Amino acid sequence: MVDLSVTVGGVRMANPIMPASGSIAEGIADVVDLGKLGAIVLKTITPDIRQGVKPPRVVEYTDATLFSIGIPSKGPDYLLNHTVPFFARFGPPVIASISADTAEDFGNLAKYISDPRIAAIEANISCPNLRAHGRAFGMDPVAAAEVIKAMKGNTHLPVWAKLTPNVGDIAEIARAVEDAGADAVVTANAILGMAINAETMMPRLGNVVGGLTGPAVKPVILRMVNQCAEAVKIPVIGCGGISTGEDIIEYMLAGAAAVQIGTMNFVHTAAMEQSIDWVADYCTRKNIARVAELTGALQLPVDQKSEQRDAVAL
Amino acid sequence: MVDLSVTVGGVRMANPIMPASGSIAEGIADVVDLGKLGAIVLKTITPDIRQGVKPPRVVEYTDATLFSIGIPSKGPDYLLNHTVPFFARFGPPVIASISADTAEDFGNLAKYISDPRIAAIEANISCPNLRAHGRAFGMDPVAAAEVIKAMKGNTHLPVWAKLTPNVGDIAEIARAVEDAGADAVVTANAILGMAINAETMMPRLGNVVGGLTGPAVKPVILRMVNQCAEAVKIPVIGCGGISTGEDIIEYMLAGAAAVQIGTMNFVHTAAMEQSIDWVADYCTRKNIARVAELTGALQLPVDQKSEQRDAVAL
Amino acid sequence: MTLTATAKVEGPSGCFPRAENRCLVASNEPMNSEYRLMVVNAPETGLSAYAGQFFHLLCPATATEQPFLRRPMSIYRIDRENGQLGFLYKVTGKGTCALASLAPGDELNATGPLGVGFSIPEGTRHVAMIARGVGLATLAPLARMATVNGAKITAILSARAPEFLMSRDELEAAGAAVIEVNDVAGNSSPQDVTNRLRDIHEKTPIDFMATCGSNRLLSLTRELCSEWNIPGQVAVEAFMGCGLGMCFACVVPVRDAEGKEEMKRVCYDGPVFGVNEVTTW
Amino acid sequence: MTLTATAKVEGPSGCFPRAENRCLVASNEPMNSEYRLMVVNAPETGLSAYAGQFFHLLCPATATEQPFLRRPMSIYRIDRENGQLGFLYKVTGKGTCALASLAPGDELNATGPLGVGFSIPEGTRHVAMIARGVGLATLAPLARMATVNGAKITAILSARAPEFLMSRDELEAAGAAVIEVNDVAGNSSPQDVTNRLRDIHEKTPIDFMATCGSNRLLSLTRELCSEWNIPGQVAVEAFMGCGLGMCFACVVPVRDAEGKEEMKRVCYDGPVFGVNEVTTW
Ligand SMILES: Cc1cc2nc3c(=O)[nH]c(=O)nc-3n(C[C@H](O)[C@H](O)[C@H](O)COP(=O)(O)OP(=O)(O)OC[C@H]3O[C@@H](n4cnc5c(N)ncnc54)[C@H](O)[C@@H]3O)c2cc1C
Ligand SMILES: Cc1cc2nc3c(=O)[nH]c(=O)nc-3n(C[C@H](O)[C@H](O)[C@H](O)COP(=O)(O)OP(=O)(O)OC[C@H]3O[C@@H](n4cnc5c(N)ncnc54)[C@H](O)[C@@H]3O)c2cc1C
Ligand SMILES: Cc1cc2nc3c(=O)[nH]c(=O)nc-3n(C[C@H](O)[C@H](O)[C@H](O)COP(=O)(O)O)c2cc1C
Ligand SMILES: Cc1cc2nc3c(=O)[nH]c(=O)nc-3n(C[C@H](O)[C@H](O)[C@H](O)COP(=O)(O)O)c2cc1C
Ligand code: FES
Ligand code: FES
Repeated sequence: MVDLSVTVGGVRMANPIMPASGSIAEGIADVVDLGKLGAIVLKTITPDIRQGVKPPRVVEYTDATLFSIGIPSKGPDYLLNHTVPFFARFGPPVIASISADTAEDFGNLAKYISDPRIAAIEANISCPNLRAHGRAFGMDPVAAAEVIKAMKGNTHLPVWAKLTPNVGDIAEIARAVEDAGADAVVTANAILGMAINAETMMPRLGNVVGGLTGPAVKPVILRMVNQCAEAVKIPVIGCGGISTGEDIIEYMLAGAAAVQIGTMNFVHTAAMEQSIDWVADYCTRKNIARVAELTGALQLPVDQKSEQRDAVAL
Repeated sequence: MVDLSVTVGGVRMANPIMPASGSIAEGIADVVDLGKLGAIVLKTITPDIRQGVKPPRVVEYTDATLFSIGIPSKGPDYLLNHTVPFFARFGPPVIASISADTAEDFGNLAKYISDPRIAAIEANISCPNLRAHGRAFGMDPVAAAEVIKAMKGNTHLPVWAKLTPNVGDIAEIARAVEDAGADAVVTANAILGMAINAETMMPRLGNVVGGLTGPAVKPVILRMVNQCAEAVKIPVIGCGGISTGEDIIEYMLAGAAAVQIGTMNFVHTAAMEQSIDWVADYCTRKNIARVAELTGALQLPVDQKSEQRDAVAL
Repeated sequence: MTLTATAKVEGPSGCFPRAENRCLVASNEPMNSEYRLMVVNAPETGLSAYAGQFFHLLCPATATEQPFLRRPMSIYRIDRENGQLGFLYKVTGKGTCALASLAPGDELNATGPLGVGFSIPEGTRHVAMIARGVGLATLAPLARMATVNGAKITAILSARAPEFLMSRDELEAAGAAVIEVNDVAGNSSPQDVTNRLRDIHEKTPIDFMATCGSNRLLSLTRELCSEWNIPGQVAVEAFMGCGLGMCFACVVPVRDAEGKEEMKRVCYDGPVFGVNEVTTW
Repeated sequence: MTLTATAKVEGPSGCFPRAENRCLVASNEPMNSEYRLMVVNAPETGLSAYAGQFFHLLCPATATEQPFLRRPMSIYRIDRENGQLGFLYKVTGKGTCALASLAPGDELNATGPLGVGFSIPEGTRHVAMIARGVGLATLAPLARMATVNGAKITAILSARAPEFLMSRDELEAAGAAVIEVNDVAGNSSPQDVTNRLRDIHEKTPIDFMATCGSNRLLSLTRELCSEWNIPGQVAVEAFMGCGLGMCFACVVPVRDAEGKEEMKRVCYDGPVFGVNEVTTW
């Protein structure tokens, strides 16, 4: 029997597979046995109640999607009174995700929702920082660290920092949040993109820009996971473009301690369950006793180590 | 008759369509009528002679590729004695592309190849800056500006700055190179990515990381073209993920004055010629007299202007 | 009390009322130049569907189309005896072209049944449904739902031209009185349809209305419902990501009794809403 | 002087010696459990191919595979009389599975002819070719090239087992003397093949050798060529991006006469190289 369990950023999980924030809601329980997951990550909430951005909210590509939702939120009371109890009964640890307009608000919200039924809080720092003209907190190491510090000062729960991939040097941000006390980094949120309809000469999304997610982003995020894992000692949770068990192995080899699956839940509700089985089979086949051994186990031929790794040379 | 001509960064072209650097070589002349192109952009050369990185050099995805070539280069003499004469005879302006390890070397190389048969020089600033631990020049506004200044001080030819997309704020880099005197920006080079083979537990590329290119990157680069076009007054040349005439229209609406097609030349040698025709037909159908009118002609519904544009809010 | 979710009455009793149903295509034939009817053999969970619900269909990759997301399709026919489901669809773009390529014996992966469908209030005696275009596919199973509940049903079918009218047989077999109108005949304007309905209402009072597929039909339904003070429902369409209430892509503004607007998910809170809840769509 | 590029002699005289040829599949049948032969009707440019050149094939999207890049395939049969080209391919992964799905009448988009093929030195009297696996596909047209040039040809075909041996008829029709060896019979080891070749050379001196498809066969060819002081060529494989010499993905280290190594493009400088030029591949 393969030991699939992992302990990531203060949270013990039966296996390293969980949904990405915003990729599941109550409806999935009608189809999927949530009890099998490593953890259940909830959609981001904000302190206030929000309706989100104007539709259309999704554009489709060959193997990617561009969503712009705008974090509709029913606020922290709804989270504690409805969402958490709904998901807590399935067994796996429940991870809340929060976002706010300022670092202090992140701290206050973390405090407000610190509840024994929540195993960790993910900080969605890809969202706009009101003090920096709407640039994401996660684009600036100082702002990112401030958010984590504000949260760590206000809660005893583990804090995971969910990074934005829309940066030049993601390792720098990972180090900044590690120094600020983050218990894990989640690499990463969606890549900022845009879609235009040539016929109407208008944007395809109500919000003009949105987040690119799905299989097409895998090579980019896999590289970022590897960069983060080389930069920090806290666990890295891979997120972006994962759809199969094979993808999960790739992320773990690159340095991820666990993974999150997002968009693929929309297409195949069975994706998470099937990939847990695939990973178990892979370990059996490869004679790997504990899945955790895979983390960072990528084999680099000796002469590859010195080559150009931080720039594209085509 | 639609007027397809454009003048971009000091170069007048019969139409806004050219190959991306490194996507054609002598062999394409056996298949394609190069005389029809807006311009002919050559592969990047370096001052020294280089063999490039270890194979394997390509990984394939559903609609993208991850290449890592390492800029094999036969140096400036070969360029002037063989490559330029070979391509100059087809008619369209020939654009050279250069890269070097330091800003001064960029300047020296620009001087060395300043030749009347060359219409402009593209600075490939996505390559590693030896003085910054191999981080690309294009990831840092100061380093990027230094390259352009060194080149502008050494040549009378127009200089195009080819930006790297591996940055948080591409508009900042575009402004820096504009201030340094660049005549146009090319947005953008390839997105840094990585591929792992789960079975062998090894990287799929000899160089471990490579550049993601092809249709899948379109939403990301289109967004960056739009950000650059809003930030600078010099023309923006769109490059990344373009495969059809419809894509070209989208890039022009987003703010591009011209475009470059890369990976698609590997799959369909006819891609550039066919897209010129498509663009002409589109303009006829839409009653657009001059293709240049399309640049930046994106229609934004009034209430969309104020929404979140610089961060992903999902 | 209202009679809703037939699924809860007749559906399977397991804990997973919805599933990725692996169906087998029984037939997939053109109905006219634009529409096709696909009939599939479906597992138990799929057969628990009721009128107004939909399935989220995985469209196969073909040489020319590779749709990534699923496509929502209303359930058009629920044939529990033969274990079959039917989808009536318009061949529009990528996804529906790909669906059209399916041949008998091929697999169709259909997640569902999804959403909240129609609920005919208990005691309803006479249902009037008004459908146009794709809306027909959505409303058709309502006829049987009404009949089962002991209500009479009148169906007004509207189309651009007579050749695009479908489903008269399907509806009549389900016990509906069918009236066809079309733009070519010039009897399909909102005014004409309203007049027809008034006549019908005069003879046999209508106490519930349902519509789908046209903003103009929604307006006239809303007006008649408020005039006659009866409930009415409409099935709404929206671009979907997940179909399961998870992505919030499919939202429409929905107004509560006090007029307060909230964005609601068509796939999860709908696709059927009260005619007064929906503002624009 | 060497006789190279048949294309330059027989090919079309237009300025575009290579093209995206839109071919029509005539047949696409399995040869054994692993290999298929696809015969296509090809336009003039395609037919100018000669031995050792290849085409870059656009593999169609299917329900399960969507190959993005083209796949290189050697030209196995050039039938100018009937305007046909043949490809012998092993069904390996995505691209070749997709090729296997093509049916007679379907279009095959084949860019080519590409690369530099074999060149038999003028005055050659006896060509020996040694092929294994996929290498067979590459070497087969060499037999006719040799015959046309008045040379005798001996072909040694090697395989895992007798059932994987192919093309005896094709080669004999082109005038080759065919010898089959296989691992099951135990007569395919490099030592056995070397001995066979020595015997043949004894009787009818071999003055040109060609090989493809196995590193071990390359080694023995290289050794015999140097022992007998005759030229030898090998067709090399590499992962390809463009097939036209543009992307530099397909490079292999190639050694010149002074032993200096340079990365050369298999698709443009090759795929055929001198046996002493190629180091490893
Ligand atoms: C609840 C519901 C039930 C439906 N029932 C039926 C039915 O029974 N019969 C029928 O013919 N059609 C029905 N539709 C509409 C059908 O889903 C669309 O026609 C179909 O998605 C178009 O896909 P396409 O790829 O062929 O078209 P394309 O235009 O190529 O689609 C491109 C994109 O737009 C989206 N899209 C386009 N039109 C719609 C639409 N109207 N609704 C949602 N997404 C859309 C697609 O998902 C896709 O992402 C229903 C829609 C909904 C929401
Ligand atoms: C010049 C040349 C001539 C060839 N001639 C023949 C022939 O006549 N018959 C035949 O059966 N095969 C031939 N091959 C090999 C054939 O191209 C590969 O088997 C084929 O590309 C495998 O593709 P796939 O998608 O089926 O396999 P996959 O393994 O799924 O391919 C995955 C990736 O690897 C690449 N790849 C895998 N193997 C090879 C390979 N050996 N060479 C190049 N790229 C590869 C593919 O391009 C693709 O990007 C030739 C190769 C070259 C370079
Ligand atoms: C519709 C949608 C909603 C999302 N909502 C959130 C969210 O609320 N908070 C968050 O941190 N990330 C959110 N994300 C990002 C995902 O959690 C994930 O980072 C991203 O989708 C990349 O993973 P994927 O490629 O597996 O989808 C959302 C993504 C999508 C597609
Ligand atoms: C094989 C390959 C080689 C490339 N070589 C260069 C190069 O030498 N210089 C350069 O500036 N960009 C180079 N690029 C990047 C392209 O010019 C282009 O920016 C990128 O491919 C994105 O465009 P695309 O999606 O149309 O391919 C190369 C890209 C590829 C795929
Ligand atoms: S389609 Fe995802 S919430 Fe409705
Ligand atoms: S495959 Fe592109 S250079 Fe050979």
